[in-house]
Amino acid sequence: MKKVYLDHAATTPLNPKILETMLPFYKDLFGNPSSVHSFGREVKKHVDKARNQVAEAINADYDEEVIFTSGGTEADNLAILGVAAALKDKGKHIITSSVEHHATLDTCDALAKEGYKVTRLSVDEYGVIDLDELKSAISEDTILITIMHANNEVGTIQPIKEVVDIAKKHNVYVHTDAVQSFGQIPVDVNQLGVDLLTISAHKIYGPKGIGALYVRKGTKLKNTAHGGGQESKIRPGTENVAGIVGLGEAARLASTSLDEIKDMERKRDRLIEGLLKMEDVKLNGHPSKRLPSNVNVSIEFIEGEALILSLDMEGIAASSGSACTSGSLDPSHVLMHMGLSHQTAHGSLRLTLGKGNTDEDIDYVLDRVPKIVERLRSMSPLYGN
Amino acid sequence: MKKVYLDHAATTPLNPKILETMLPFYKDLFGNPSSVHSFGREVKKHVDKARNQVAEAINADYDEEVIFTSGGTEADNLAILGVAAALKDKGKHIITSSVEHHATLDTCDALAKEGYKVTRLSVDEYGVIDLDELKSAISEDTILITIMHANNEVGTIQPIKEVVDIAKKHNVYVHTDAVQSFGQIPVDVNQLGVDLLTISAHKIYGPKGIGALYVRKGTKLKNTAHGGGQESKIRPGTENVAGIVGLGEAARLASTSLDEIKDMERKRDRLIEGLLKMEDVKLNGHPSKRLPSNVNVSIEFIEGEALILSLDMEGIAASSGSACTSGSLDPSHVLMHMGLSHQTAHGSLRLTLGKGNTDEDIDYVLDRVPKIVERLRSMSPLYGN
Amino acid sequence: MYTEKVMDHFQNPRNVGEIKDADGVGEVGNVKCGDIMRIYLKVTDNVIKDVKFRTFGCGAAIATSSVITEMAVGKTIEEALELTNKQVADELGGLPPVKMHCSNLAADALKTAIEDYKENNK
Ligand SMILES: Cc1ncc(COP(=O)(O)O)c(C=O)c1O
Ligand SMILES: Cc1ncc(COP(=O)(O)O)c(C=O)c1O
Ligand code: FES
Ligand code: FES
Repeated sequence: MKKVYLDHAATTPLNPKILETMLPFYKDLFGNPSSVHSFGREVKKHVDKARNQVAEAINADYDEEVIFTSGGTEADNLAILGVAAALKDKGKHIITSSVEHHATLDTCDALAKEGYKVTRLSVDEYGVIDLDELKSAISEDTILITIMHANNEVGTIQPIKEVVDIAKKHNVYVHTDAVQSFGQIPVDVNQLGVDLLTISAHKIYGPKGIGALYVRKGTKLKNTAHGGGQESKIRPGTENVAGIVGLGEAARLASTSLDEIKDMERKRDRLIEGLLKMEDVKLNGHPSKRLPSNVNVSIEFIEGEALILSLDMEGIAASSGSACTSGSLDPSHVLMHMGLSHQTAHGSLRLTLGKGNTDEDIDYVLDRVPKIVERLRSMSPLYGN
Repeated sequence: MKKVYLDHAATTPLNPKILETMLPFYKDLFGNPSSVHSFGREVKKHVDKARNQVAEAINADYDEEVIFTSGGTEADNLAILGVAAALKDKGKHIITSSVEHHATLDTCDALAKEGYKVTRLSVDEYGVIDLDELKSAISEDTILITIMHANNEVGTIQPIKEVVDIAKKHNVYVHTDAVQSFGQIPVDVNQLGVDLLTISAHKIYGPKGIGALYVRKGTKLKNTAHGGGQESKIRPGTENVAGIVGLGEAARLASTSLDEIKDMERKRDRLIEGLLKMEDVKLNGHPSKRLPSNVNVSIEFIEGEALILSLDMEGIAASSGSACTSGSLDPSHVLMHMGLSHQTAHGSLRLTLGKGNTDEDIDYVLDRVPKIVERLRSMSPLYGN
Repeated sequence: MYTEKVMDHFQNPRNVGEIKDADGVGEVGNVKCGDIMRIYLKVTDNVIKDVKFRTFGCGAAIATSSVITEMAVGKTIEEALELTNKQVADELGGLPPVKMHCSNLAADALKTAIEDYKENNK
């Protein structure tokens, strides 16, 4: 059966070139980078090199501003909990948005339970935050603003530079989750001006279970885990060396291949156009301030999981805003906050393109989706007559 | 040059058979285990299988009692911080020992700063805790006892079963860090009776950056990170799938190869005997309650790092209790708590055997160490005349 | 971790040993990591003619001891007293940050030996 993977926002295949750079660390170069002897020192060099690769890819001034973590989730946790702990005597107010990834939202919720005040900025129908709302939310007590660079469900790009401009006037740190944007749109910590920034390897054709937090020099951040002296004592534990090397290479490749993105945008627009030809289908997210990989549509009268399973039977890997499957039965908080009805939010389809997708893939999807939708609608009590 | 790796307590080489099981997850099986589609479902099966392999290896009753983490450090942190947070209304007293790994010690210290009371049990000259001291330390307020199964520096094995017997009478949880013992001596959660237990893959010929915390069913444990629903919501973040599969296989192999251990013990004893032939050399740790891999001696009048570097130039990878190199300049807290003088603690040499070490390796080491020791002693102002 | 020059001085330390009829001997110890460094001087016409050392310490401690003996030989007492810790570290191409205090030891040991020489020749 034809297989078309269109769920790159969930995870990307590992680039074989990246695997190649990792393999030596599963073979001869197995030393512990903290060891004094040559087995360790040799490996340490490669960890340092990977740190440099990541630093260069995001245009950080110092390699040491890059702290490796076990992924985007841990990096988000570290940024938020670490700043909250470091600045708890300065203030206890954190500003975030209502459409963040759960790694951010749930971490903020946890702080709220501990007595922090959390403001969740609302978004407009396209999923964009309101800068005026941000301005009036900032108070003396605000210590951190954490707003994602681009949304994982609808691909909407937030005005982070403008957020930073506002924050700077009040001396408030800004963290951005760039897990989805990195490798697709320019991610430059100095251009954006952020103090902390999260990336994750497995969204940029690197391995799973490794990510990094950029921490601008001088930023006050308390470690959230305790132990050895690794990662400037901010993130102890024996390093996932192969993963780190893979992230380094992935970051290097991500930052130098923004060209391919144009072609991805063209394919994305073909997909959107094709899907919108169906009746009662609406694009979710911003028409232009949007990740080149992201397609998200609401298809009325059907439910997301049923659609995903049907597509899967045709070899098409997609996902849905519907969180039916991930433990919670609530529809996507992102779509709901963008003003969609409960029912419409339930019927969303997210297709996220990757470097490997061809025009034939698009043709195939545009052939199958309408048939499946028709079949599901014909079963739906909400549809027709 | 001949290379003899004798630092297996720092990290082990990856078993090529284990790498073999990991590779598919860096190739075709790249899906996100949380995804609904077949790319994800297929991978999920292997994560479940690995969980089962680990559960069986430590004789856990339920697969779900195994929570994957990014390593031993994170598992120790999760156990201690997670129980502390879950039981903070019950009590705020934690008992540990003075010779724990920094992942445990520093986590307890962090809790102490937050108002928890921490008792650090002393150890005798062999590094063994005193059960009577434990008994009198337990109070109404005690919520957790965390004592390592075997020590990473001197290899001393603690009486965990007896600790559990005492703890049970007071309804107190017991966590043990089995990072060093697993794969060398039997680690059976039911025989030991512990509620929580830490393992790490890279000490048992698996990959770096992956570990697990065993959490007995019903044990109250709060998540310390926040985000997606992975790992029963205790440990969110996209899974390090290849790492998890590698840990599963490593655990399976570790638990079925306790036979080779006898031969390792023989080589260990050859090493110890040979080293003790030098003047002013003393064995650290317990003579019999000792890991089969561990040799730790104090060599008077010389300093550990100088010895390690000199051995390295002969191709021998070893380590020292001296922490000169790892950011702190204090001598090993383990050796100091065992009653060694500052100076003697500084001159310790740890050699830890692995499955690949041969009798020729032992011969080589026993030939080189005395020569190097003689050279360094001849430079030492403490030696001779 | 260590520069090539540090490793060279560690592996082939210059001027190890004692001077039996030394004109000055200085010993310093670092409480923190427990190293001990002893320096012996031979001085003729106010110029350091020979220096020897013995050190209990890590790679950096041995390398700094070794290099300072090279730096001191041929210098007048006054010149030698001006040797700084930073110069010692620079001479070795730098030291890891946590090891910087080891270079303090070498300059201190030399100074103590010179003080001893001055005391003996009052
Ligand atoms: C925006 C965003 N943040 C954070 C994460 C979490 O990253 P990781 O999967 O590496 O834990 C993801 C991906 O799941 C994401 O899309
Ligand atoms: C006893 C002990 N506990 C915990 C750890 C930490 O495990 P990891 O290196 O996987 O973070 C180690 C190894 O460094 C160890 O020896
Ligand atoms: S429709 Fe079944 S769980 Fe949502
Ligand atoms: S001897 Fe300990 S740091 Fe140099």
